Amino acid sequence: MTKRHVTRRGVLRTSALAGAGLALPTYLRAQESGFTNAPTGDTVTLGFNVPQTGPYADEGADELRAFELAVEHLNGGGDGGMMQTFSEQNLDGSGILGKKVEYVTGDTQTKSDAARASARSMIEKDGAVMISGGSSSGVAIAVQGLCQEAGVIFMSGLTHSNDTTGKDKKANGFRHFFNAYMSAAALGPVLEGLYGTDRKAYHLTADYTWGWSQQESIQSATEALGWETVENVLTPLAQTDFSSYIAPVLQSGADVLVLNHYGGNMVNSLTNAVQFGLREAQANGKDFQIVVPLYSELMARGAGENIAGIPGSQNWDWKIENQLGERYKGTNAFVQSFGKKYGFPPSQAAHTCYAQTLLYADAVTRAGSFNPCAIAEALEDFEFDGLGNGPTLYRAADHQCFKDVVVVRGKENPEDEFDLVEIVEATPVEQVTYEPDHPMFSGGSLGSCNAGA
Amino acid sequence: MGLLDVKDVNKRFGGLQALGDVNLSVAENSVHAIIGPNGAGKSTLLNCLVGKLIPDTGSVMFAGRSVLGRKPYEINQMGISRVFQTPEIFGDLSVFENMMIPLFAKRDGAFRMHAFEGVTQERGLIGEAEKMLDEVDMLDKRELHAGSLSRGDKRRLEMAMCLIQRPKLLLLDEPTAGMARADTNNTIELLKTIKNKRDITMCIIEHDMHVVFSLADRITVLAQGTPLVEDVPENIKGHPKVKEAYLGEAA
Amino acid sequence: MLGLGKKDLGLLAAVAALTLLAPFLLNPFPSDSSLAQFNAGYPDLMQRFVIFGIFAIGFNILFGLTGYLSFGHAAFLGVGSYAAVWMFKLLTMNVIPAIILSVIVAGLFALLIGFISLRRSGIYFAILTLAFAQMSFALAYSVLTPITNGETGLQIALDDPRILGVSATADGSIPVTHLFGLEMRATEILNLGPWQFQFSAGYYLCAAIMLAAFYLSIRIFRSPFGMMLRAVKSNQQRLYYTGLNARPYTLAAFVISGMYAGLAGGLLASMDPLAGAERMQWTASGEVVLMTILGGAGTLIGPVLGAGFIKYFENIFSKLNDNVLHGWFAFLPDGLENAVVAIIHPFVGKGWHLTLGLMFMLVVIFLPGGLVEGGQRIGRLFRRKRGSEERAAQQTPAE
Amino acid sequence: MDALILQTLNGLDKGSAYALIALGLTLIFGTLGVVNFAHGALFMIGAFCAVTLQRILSASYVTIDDSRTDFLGNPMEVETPYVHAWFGESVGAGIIEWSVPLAILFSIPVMLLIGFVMERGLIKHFYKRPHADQILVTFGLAIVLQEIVKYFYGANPIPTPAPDALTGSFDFGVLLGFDPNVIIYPYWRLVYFAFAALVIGAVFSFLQFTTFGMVVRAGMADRETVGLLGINIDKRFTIMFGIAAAVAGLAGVMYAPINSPNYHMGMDFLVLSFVVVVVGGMGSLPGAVLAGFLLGILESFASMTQVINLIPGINQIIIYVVAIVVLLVRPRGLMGRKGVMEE
Repeated sequence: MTKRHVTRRGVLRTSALAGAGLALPTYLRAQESGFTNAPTGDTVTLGFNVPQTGPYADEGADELRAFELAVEHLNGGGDGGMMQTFSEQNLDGSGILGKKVEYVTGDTQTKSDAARASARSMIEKDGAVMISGGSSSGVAIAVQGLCQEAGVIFMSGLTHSNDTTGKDKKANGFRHFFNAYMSAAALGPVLEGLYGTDRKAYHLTADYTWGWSQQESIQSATEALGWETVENVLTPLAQTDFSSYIAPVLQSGADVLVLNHYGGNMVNSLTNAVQFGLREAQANGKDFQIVVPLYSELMARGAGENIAGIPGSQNWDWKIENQLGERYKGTNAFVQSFGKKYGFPPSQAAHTCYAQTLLYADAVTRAGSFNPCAIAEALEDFEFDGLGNGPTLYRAADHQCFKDVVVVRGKENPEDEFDLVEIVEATPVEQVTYEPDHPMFSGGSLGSCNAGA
Repeated sequence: MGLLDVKDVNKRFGGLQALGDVNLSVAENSVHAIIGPNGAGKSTLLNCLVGKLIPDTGSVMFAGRSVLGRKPYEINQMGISRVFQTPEIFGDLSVFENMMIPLFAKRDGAFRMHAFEGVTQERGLIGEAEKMLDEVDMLDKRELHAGSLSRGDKRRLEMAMCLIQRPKLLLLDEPTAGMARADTNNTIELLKTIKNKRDITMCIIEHDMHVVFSLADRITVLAQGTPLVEDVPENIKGHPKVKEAYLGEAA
Repeated sequence: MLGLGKKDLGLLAAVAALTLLAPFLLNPFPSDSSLAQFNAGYPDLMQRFVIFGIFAIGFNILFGLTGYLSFGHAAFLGVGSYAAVWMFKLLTMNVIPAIILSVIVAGLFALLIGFISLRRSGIYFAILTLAFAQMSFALAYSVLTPITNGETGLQIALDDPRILGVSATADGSIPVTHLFGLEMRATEILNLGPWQFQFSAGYYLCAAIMLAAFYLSIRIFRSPFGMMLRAVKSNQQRLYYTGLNARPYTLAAFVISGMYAGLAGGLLASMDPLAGAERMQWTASGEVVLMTILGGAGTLIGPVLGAGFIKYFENIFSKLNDNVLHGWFAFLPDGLENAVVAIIHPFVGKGWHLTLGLMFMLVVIFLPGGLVEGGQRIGRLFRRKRGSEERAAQQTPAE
Repeated sequence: MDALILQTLNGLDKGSAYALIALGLTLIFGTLGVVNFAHGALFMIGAFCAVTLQRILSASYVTIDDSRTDFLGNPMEVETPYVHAWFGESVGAGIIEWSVPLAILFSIPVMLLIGFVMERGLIKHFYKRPHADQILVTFGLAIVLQEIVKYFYGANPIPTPAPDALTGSFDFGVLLGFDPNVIIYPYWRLVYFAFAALVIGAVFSFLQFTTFGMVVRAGMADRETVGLLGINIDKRFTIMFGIAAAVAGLAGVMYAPINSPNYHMGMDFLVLSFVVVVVGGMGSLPGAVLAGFLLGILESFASMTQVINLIPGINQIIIYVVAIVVLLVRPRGLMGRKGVMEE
């Protein structure tokens, strides 16, 4: 077997035939620049890879709206959105480093395979220097791995599993969204306040990595409060009717049901739980309660009135600046420009994608280069504010953002279909911060930054 | 001892006694016909011979070996070929390819891959196939799609496919069913030629008395699952029991 | 030559020429033109074309020849991918051992499933294979996560043992897959005027293997074994009464096509070292069925065409967005431009499934023999009236 | 014991949906010999009939309320359903609330029409084509149908609640002499089960006791002979297809409150309903119903913690394990006729 790695990354070489009029393509993958897809013309291409088909298509569509808005703002269009409130004022609407921002879109289909194929086509065909987006952790981890190998930056979209910045973290990957551990840490005190310390919890958990990661986190957080875990039942991802999992809950002696589900799973399991009368039931002399650790606006809309009163956590909520004040500035600026353009308020998925795009553009500007390694350096241990989440840190050790977590619960009488949750509190960042070597995040390492070419 | 010996065969389907104590002996190199009214159990008997059905009791011996419990393809390998009421051929293959399949089967037994040789490399077998096709007057149709043949040609092809296996016993299940008189006569002539050219035993199940009396050496009359008589054709004609069986059917 | 007839040799040569020149043929538009979106000549998609071509060629050996409709073939592709990635993790990043192992593992898995499923035929067989594949998928996604890494998919990592290689390169990166030192993602770029052509080492490896697989499939089609398989499809009853047991033949065909699927899975993992459970889902099995029927089941080249067709739609149409559409029709007056974009909008981008569904329907309604029949019809337009011997020849499945 | 009763109830309920879908599939296969991969899509369209009716009934006019502001700070646009204005608020709200049961009436003509159009326009041309072609064309149609629904309704599930009187749950255990709170079951699921039983009963009596049904049953057994009798079997088969579509649609309408409808719910049921049909025996109507309930119950049992702890992952694969065992032990399915679809 050979160990010849002469040109480690020297894989993409450009040759031109003599005599052929050499018009430079919009991009070059050349050695001369030292990194993959270095933009040479007056434009730079970003790749937005979101689910456009399958169950998360609406979430993907919302992410895409945010990306388009971000590109518009970067290129000087619109009202500038959060660029106005961003603590770094490097972005002036002239694109990124003076290059006009262009973008390509792709469909992840919420499948690792398809997502990687789509990302590869963006890198190989369209010359994208950064990939962003996505609506599930499996896809995020798969695409993050690809970007690491290809030497481009990955700014993940909605991904909540601990693994994305835990055992599967990568030097080229960055996550703005919060994670399962943070959800649990934020929810813990709130649950204590709402339901006390003497509770017995029954967990239904989606049987894949995110579900386990969420369940493990919330179990340890609630057990720390003194709650007891009666049972944890794994439900198949493809399950649509959860009646046979919900029905035994009341008999089990539990008085809280934790639904570690997301998307369609969560809509269905919650609907079923309410059908079985769990919301009105009594157990152990207390009112029975349901908890959904990770909330999203689209899920809330799908579950309709069933979410009334049910607590959960979010990365961000469009009402937060109005309700909790100046600390979360940027929110209103973003909601205004998004709402004016599209007619309804943005989801947290849209927010994280918008923020990631701005963060990337800003990092490029500060680094003065599109070189992924320079960008990574600019993002590592970067502290910023004004993007709607309050003061935030991009930690160098694992490329995870640390910021306040929003704890919400379903509104009893929503005014319209976008006003489904009310904010309970914003758990301060200190409470949700953990050590990089926390057992739930250990194993795996960032490795070294890869600039490709 | 005949080539084929059926002893005390019984077969029930639920409450229906399809075959009751059937005894039959087919002598080597003879043409033995089995006749009988509809529902007499002719087809059931035939299916017991080829392994499609297993009798409840009794024995079926072919050339001294029992066929019971063997699969149809194993029984075929023992030397019994079958012509069906409606010709069963490989409709998606060419006439020539239809002929090659039994040749491969004979050479290779039940399974041999031969995945990397061309069919056209089998010189010896090709000659054999062409000779057989010639014998049934179908050489000019060798490249035709077998599914597109006329019914009469399909019948010839099926017989050729059976004969090329050089079976010891050829079972024919109403070989002229649904044929026009001219085709029927052609088939009778074909069968006579075949009979004269080679050592072969035939067992024919037939409705058409004309065919039976033109070909058979011996005849068994079956009624309600039981053999009534077995005799040479001359004695079957006008036999009172036979008349009764058929008239009974007519009534 | 090569044991092939003249016609088959011509076909093989044509396919060889097309695959070797694919980087040119698939990039007909200058890279800065607005039609560059339709270019498919980048390594990832070209690799997918030939890899799924292999998958479909193998599937066609089973379905096209014997008529047995397997609805679980993706399981073999998935198993092959897992085997290959484990080889990368444990042994070496060289693709050869990985590909060999993936073919072997998929073959064994096919032997097991085929042995049980082939006890039934028709739709019962289809449902049995479907059930096995769905079981494999469900287990790989959940219970078998220690082996398959579940939802995320099996990836190579910095701490893999890799006995005959390095766990990490000198600068702390994960090593890449290679063929005796030739990195699979090595790509030569040729700029010719405004055109850009990419020559990927991985693609040419896949293409070479695809040609070998295609050649093998021609040989099988034309062999006594292939004839026997067609006889199985045509009339199993007659086959039985001709002294032949169909089971060993169908099982052999099943295993061979399972090995083709494993080969495709191994190659997918070699080009991009990741094996996801979705590869085994019933939709993935359905996809290869569609590729084969769409191209023309039972024909030699059809499945390859079908694979290319579907993968092209998936990868090209899904990437068209309104932005791109506005770019194309910018020359129109504003109102008209918006109207045209609004009409096309539902069919591209997130609507690519709609276009694909319509294509399935149109092809199967108007071209019952698949794309190959479309080709034949066009061919016939050019050479009408050539006598009846031609018609006879068309009835035996040709290309 | 109580747990088993509870899971049996669950199974019967799940089984109702499976049985209804499989019944339609079997009707189509038995009468027309067509493998219809678009049947799941018909179920989905049924559910969206409920969504559509709910939207029609809550069609609103907009008034501007200056006292409140929307999220952008503009005066709030308040939507008032027309039915509120016409019938008063409480009656209007009542009408909207009962949109799912009302959708039963709405869906029958819609589904029959879709069925007729599908059969006359497309399926008719595929009677003589190989099953593979039928699969491809109906699969293509299924994709097209669900993409159309997605285009108009989005990919997110849409809540379609049952009327208030039928939500909530019912203590079934007390009736059987168990302690309170042991066997609690939602009203709507009981309604669903009763409804399914009614539809199944109706289809069977229709086939059993009407001349039309007799001809169709005869046609299922031997199409050619019935054709020879001079009976226009094609027309009847078209109607049969419409009925099968309506059965799938009704299953979908009533399913909408159980799980919020989304555009791909049909695909989720497709594979499963084929497994049900095959386990029951291709072409056997009682078989389809029996297998539907059987698989529903087994699926429920397999999801019990005690069972999962014994065999991890069994809840993921139980349906397929059952299918494999049944097909190997009883090749024709539970109640299938010999020789159907074996070649």
